[in-house]
Amino acid sequence: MNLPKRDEILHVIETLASRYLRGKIRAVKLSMIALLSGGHILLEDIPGLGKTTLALALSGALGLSFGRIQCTSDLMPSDITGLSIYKREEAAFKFFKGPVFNNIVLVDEINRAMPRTQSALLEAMEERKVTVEGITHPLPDPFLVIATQNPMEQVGTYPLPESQMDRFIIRTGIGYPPENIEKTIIRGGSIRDEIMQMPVLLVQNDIVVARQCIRQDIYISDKIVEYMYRLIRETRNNPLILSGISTRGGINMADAAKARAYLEGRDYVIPEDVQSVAVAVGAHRLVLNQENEGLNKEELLDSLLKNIEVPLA
Amino acid sequence: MNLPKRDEILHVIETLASRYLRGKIRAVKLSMIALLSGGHILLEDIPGLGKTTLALALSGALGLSFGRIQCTSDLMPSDITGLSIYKREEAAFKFFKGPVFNNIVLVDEINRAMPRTQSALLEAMEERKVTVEGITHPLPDPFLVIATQNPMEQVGTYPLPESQMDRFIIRTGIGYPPENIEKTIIRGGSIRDEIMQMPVLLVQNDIVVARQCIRQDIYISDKIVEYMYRLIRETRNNPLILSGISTRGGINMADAAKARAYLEGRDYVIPEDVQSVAVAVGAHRLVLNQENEGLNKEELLDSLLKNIEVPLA
Amino acid sequence: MVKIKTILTILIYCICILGVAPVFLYLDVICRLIFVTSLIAGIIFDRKGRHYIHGLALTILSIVFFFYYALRISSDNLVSPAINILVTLLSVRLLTEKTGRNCMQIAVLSLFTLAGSSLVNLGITFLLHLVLFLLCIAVFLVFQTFYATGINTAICVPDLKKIAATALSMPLISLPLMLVFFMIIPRTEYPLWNFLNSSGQKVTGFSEKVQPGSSTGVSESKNVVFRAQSRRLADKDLYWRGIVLDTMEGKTWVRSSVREHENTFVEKGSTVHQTIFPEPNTSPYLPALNLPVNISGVQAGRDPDYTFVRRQSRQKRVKYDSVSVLADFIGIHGRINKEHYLRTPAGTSRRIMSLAQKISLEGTTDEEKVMRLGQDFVTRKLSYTNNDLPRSEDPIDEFLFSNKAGNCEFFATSFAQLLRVMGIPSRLVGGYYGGTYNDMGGYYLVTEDMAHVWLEAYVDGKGWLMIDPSRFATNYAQRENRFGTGLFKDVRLMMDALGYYWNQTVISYDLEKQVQVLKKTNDAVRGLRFSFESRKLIYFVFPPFLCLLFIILRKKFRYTSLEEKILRTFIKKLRQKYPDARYGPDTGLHDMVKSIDDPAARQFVEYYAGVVYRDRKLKRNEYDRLRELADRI
Amino acid sequence: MVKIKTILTILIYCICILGVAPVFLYLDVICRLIFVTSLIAGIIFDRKGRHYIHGLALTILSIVFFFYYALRISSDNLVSPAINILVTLLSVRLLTEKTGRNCMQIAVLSLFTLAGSSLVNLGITFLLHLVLFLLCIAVFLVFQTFYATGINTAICVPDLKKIAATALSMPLISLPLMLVFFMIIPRTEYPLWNFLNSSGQKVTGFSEKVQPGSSTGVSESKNVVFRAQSRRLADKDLYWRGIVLDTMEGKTWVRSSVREHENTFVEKGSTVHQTIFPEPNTSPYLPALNLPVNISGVQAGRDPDYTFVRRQSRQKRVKYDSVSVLADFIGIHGRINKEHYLRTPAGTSRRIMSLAQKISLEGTTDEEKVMRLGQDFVTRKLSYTNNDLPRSEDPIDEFLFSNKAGNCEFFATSFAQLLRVMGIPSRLVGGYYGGTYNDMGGYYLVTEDMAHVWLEAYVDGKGWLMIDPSRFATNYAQRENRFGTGLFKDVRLMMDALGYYWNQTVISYDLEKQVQVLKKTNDAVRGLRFSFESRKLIYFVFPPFLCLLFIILRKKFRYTSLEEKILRTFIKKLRQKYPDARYGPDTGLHDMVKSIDDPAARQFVEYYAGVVYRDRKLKRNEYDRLRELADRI
Repeated sequence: MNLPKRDEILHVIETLASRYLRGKIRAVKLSMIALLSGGHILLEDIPGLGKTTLALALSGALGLSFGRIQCTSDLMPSDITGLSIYKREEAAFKFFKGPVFNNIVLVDEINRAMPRTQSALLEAMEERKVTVEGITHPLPDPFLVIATQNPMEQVGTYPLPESQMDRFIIRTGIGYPPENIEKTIIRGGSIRDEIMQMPVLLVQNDIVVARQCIRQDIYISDKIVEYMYRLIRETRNNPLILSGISTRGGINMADAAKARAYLEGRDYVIPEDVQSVAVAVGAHRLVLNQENEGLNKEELLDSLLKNIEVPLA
Repeated sequence: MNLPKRDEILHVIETLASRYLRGKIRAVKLSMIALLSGGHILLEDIPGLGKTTLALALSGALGLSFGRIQCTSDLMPSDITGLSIYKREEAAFKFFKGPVFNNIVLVDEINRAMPRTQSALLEAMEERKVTVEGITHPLPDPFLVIATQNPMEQVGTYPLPESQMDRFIIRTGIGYPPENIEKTIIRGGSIRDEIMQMPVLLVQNDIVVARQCIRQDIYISDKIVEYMYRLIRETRNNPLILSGISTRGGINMADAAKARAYLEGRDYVIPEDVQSVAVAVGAHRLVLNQENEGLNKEELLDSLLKNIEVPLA
Repeated sequence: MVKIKTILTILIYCICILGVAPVFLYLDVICRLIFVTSLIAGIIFDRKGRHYIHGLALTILSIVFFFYYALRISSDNLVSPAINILVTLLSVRLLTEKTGRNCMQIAVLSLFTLAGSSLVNLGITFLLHLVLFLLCIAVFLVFQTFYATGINTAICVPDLKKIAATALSMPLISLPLMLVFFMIIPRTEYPLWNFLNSSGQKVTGFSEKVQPGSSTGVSESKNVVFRAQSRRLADKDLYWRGIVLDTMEGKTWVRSSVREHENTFVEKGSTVHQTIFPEPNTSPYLPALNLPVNISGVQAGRDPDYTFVRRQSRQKRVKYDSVSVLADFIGIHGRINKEHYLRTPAGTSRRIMSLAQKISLEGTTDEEKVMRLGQDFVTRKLSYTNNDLPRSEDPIDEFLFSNKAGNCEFFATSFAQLLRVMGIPSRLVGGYYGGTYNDMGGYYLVTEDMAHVWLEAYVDGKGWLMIDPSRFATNYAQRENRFGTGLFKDVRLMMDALGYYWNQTVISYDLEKQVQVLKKTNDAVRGLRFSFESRKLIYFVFPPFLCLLFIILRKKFRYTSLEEKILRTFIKKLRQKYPDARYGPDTGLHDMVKSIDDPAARQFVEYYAGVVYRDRKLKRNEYDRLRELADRI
Repeated sequence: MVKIKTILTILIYCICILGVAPVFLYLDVICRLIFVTSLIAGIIFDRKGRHYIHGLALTILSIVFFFYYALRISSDNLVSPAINILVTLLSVRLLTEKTGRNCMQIAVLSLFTLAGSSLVNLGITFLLHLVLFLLCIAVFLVFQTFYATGINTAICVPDLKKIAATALSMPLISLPLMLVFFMIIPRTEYPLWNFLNSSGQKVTGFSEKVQPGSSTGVSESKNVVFRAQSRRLADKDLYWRGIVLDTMEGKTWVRSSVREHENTFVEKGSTVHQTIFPEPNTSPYLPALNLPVNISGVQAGRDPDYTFVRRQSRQKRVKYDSVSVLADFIGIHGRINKEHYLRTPAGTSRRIMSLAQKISLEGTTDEEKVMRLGQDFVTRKLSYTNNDLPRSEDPIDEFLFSNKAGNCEFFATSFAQLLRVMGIPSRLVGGYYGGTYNDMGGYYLVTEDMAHVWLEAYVDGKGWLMIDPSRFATNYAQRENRFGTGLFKDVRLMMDALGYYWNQTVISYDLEKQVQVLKKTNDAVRGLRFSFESRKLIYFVFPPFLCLLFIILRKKFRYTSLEEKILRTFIKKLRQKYPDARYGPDTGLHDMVKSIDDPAARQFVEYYAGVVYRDRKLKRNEYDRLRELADRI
């Protein structure tokens, strides 16, 4: 099988996971899957576990531009998208691009921003363009938003509405690193400087080529689609769940599974691909019933997944 | 019968339903009926079923301009209508048009907006003009608002008051696509890019001509009016229903039936036209009794409709 | 498309009518009125779709009725109030909306009423109502199932037929089982009601006393006394001998308690076998064709005067076989106690005495004297009547000399009394004369009004000679046919034959006895071939029920316009050709033809709709064109 | 979703099993084999969807069976061949495809078989099968309706439940009607089969002759002889008096045909009322608790020795009431014919004679002598046994002096004979001893093996003294509980109680009599409250039927593709080799082999997944390659 650029991408993951982002292999992989399937990723975890490091390392290794938005309750939409300023010398308005005009944008603590600001960001994510004062500015390609969110209920936060959670292809946590690795990390100190100087391992075009390969060459069988569809139907029919995975959720799941197959070096999707992305792709899209809101969506979806027979023949 | 532009419009529906919006033929047809009868449409369904795609495809195919408003709780009326900014060089206020100044406006999650913002939008829809600081700006023609609403009760939403539901000629859901189609969609992936590049199939003037034809040339018989009136009377007398379909509802129903007859290639309305639009036009206008609020309005209206004898002679 | 709700409502009305009909005549007048009113009101309410009477009011009403009748229950009067209660509760239910629950209540109440009716009358109509009831219930329940599962709230006619047919097969399949039950189960011969009130139940007819002049009229009742299966006989032979009255006590003829020892015999003659099915009665005397020589099937003893008396007088439906000889007289070996048969009471009028003396002189032998007396009766121009009978002090005298009109009792007693005065022993014979032959059943039907009295005169050297003085009446030949005429007669006879079969094959069917006979005769296979003519009953059409159905099902006439006319033709054609398409009041024409691949139908609809929904009237040529299109379907 | 066709097929099998089950044990062995084979073959055919046997062959087969059994029909043997015919026809039908028509035929044939079973056994199981059958038929017909109308060929489970529930309500609604039938209809007390073969049907038990030594053993049958409703009594009082044998004819004790005139009386004592329900038998003697003073309910005469003899010995299920006094002796006013009771046959052995003489000398009064004899029996250490009874020329002698083991007959006859030799009048009493008390029903159950013989000795001045010499056996106290123990006993008693209620309330229910009593006592309302405990039967679970249902409902195997086949092989191999790896329906193939270090398995998975998840079909050579890889694991 000839999967273009796969080796290079694997090398990136390898390098990042072994040197710079030890203990975060899962998050790295999922970020790469999101990037390859053209989606965005939502990291939901407490601060200080290396979310920023992850985003920095990723952009550094991929040779992509990096922007960062720290959300606060007084952040305005224009702080993200940029704004037009009248330039007297040119006697015209000039558009100053906001931080969203980067390949990889880290949006820290997205739930601290006001809904209006959130919606401006999400619109940009969805449309891949920004319209300011009637003029539309396209965003760069590839474009990956890594949003982070603190899962704890906090005062002064605006939780993302369910409808907008749907815009992220993947939501995942990072989790504490394994004990040994964490000790090493503690001993080694911050590696922020190292990351700043890490070599570029991939050019921008590689990503585009890989994406194209995934979209066109990875075969997804009817059996796998059926398998996914059964999971989706289960989420729709489950009495605990108010609204299940939508069609868009299904599309995203297929995309992610294909990207995963690509990373695994296969040009076809197997059930394990679906299993390994399903929870990350699907869980945050579920809306639970009022009385069951306390349930862990990941676990719920995982249990549903376990109940579906894997198509073997 | 010579119904101008009918073929072209049918071609649009055909193209959209078969290529871009598979499984959504009903929604496409109803949107077209709303557009042709000069009304607006309210799509009530959970996220991720392709409401945005529908609006985008429609505007793309009809060659109409498209605007989008993502409603949030802090969205201001001026974010919709636009606002005047003082231009120093011209020494005058300049009006920057808001997103409402488009032929097709997608208002996402209208029930998230504050009542004040909602009412500004609804006023614009009704009046087809926007008055800002004393100056009235007419909205383009044709003007179709496609509002979406999440049917689930959610915190921080402002459900549309019954009186304003009346402003939408049609309310409908999209629903999950049929199983087979959904599987194909999942497998095929997102078609957002394709829609962006879809060819324009109709010019703006065609819509205007078609509308005129519907208003003037489609004959609506006394029998049909009687038929509709009996349905309306039933809704007013039914003990389950607090307030039934209003006169405006009746007018809208007749308009929609005429548009449907036009699409079917007839210059007169038959009972089936009424049957096929009645629920979409009428159901959201019903206000049920307190104790019966749980009832499905669509089903209720449908059962009333089934009980009315069709005028055959 | 037919709404299932409508079918259910019609069926529930049928069910309640079938349940109540058998007891209707046994109900209180108030209760009848309530039922009829509720039925009509219920139908009106259902059609209007509103039930004006409040549920609470109905409940209170039910309770009132319940207590009203419950208080009247006593040990003597048990069944009637219970049935009245059932029917009033049913009536009240009829006024409510026909929800599933209420329908079930109505069905159950009807069922209980029908079951209760078996206490009142366990006749053929019960079976009939039962079968129809079960059929209706079955159909009702199947439709109820459809309705409850909500699969289709309306249903097209062919489906309707299929469903109804299968539903009907359900009770039919249980028929063999019912037959088995009827085979292995002997039944009580009585409706319980009769049991509880047996003192008042007695089939009258011939009486054990004859006293002319005691009443002004006689029974004209058509109540059946017995049925006698036999070959067809000449009318003149149809004397059914019941009892012999040999003693005069005052003016009353009775049967003396002491039997004279007479050595009687019957000459050989034409023998007639009869199987007689009496209606239950308390009389111990077993009527049979004159002269019965042997009766078997019940324990009965034969008196020397050929009166058969039952040993145990149980009120049970029995049958017995009789062998009779069509003989005119009973022969006597030896002598009889003449004195016993010549005793006359004191106070015989002088006119009678002189008449007797006169006729005695006319004849020499006893036989001649009897003949002379008969001739005298004829010349006297006595007439037969059942009305305005003589009621004076000496009714016989009045009958013979002044009134000259009387019934059989007068003829017989006067003749017998004259004979005794003349020195010829005589005695009265009570029984029945006549009988309507039922060709269908092959039996004679004898009713109460056929009760008759004749006499026997002892002629030396011959024996007891039978004489019916009523024959000497001037209007004897005109005695009317007693069973009506024409169609009415036919219907009554048919109904009677059915009831007869019912009794014969079902009610009085005693398998145990049959099997014992079977064992004795070792003739097993033949013995087990019972003729279940009762099967025919199923084909029997119950007219009022059908009438009702007909009325309900009748289409209403309406004024029809040209459009309606052509439309009706079209839909009829379409339904014939495409029974599976969607029809129904909620279906437009375009929807009807949508699923049908028929260009003519489509063209018709296009054309027709183009006229009708443009508010135009159909022109004649357009009508013709549409007609043509409809014909092409 | 469940296919209606499947439901129908399952139901039709249930129906035919329910129809045949009650007669199964009465069938020929061939016929049983045919039925079971056809049933299994039919099920297999239905599951494979092919019916291998041709219709014509089946028809010929049916005709052959029909003639085979039809030729065996005779007047003596009527029911059995008919039922065999029905079952073979049914069996043949089972082999055909289950089309609507065939299903109907099967249902009707089953129905006839079930109806026919009532000729064989009209017991409680018949009712049970009937109820289940009707339920199945109702559900079947409703689904048939759905199937025939083609509305849904498959149906989801909640709908299924709804439909089944409504269908089940159909027979239930007819229950009140059935109750009415049971109320107004007295039944035959016998299955017809018994009628037809009554000569062979006889409940044995106590015999009318006692001849010790005539057989080596006695009846151990648990057949019920009678049930006696009474209060609970002490075990020692449970002597059921049947017959008195007063004469020795040679070595045999019989009842003399001439009754001695004795002026007997019973002293006042504890009175026990019993209502006795004997199983049908031909014995004219009516057993009742010792001493019965009065028996009512059947026409019976009391002999002076308190033997009750039925006047008419009809084979009919009867019941009678008995009043007994728990007395030890029958008093005598005046004298008895001592000579009659002292007669002994010639040839009494010398040992017996000398024993009698010895004991005679020991006592002075009769009473004392009797006591001495008893003491002698005790010291003799005789033991009670039902097996290996003495069978020599003089069994009494053998029993007393050498064998010293015997049953009640030996004890009683030897004691009685000794008494007679000693000059004390004695006679045997045959009857039953013991009884299992059924707490549920409140009655004693007496079975054939409880038949017992004791004796009565005449003591001057007192009367007939009752003595049970069996009590003198050394092992008397050990006579075992005759009705099993533990759970089994409970179940048997429960079943018996149910059957008892069935007989009491349904079979021997005589409404006519009830109503007559009702009229007399004027106590109408109370009299109409019947206890229909038989209602409980509906809850009774019919275990074999349920088992069958379960078996039928089990999932069927499906056609397997090449992929499934190789996959199954692979997983089987893998499981054998690596039982600890992850398996399960939620585990993909890659996951399975991930933790296993087996290159062949990995290769297999890579190869296999590459085919299957590319939506390709496995080619033959690929299959072989995979096979090879699987073998290498």
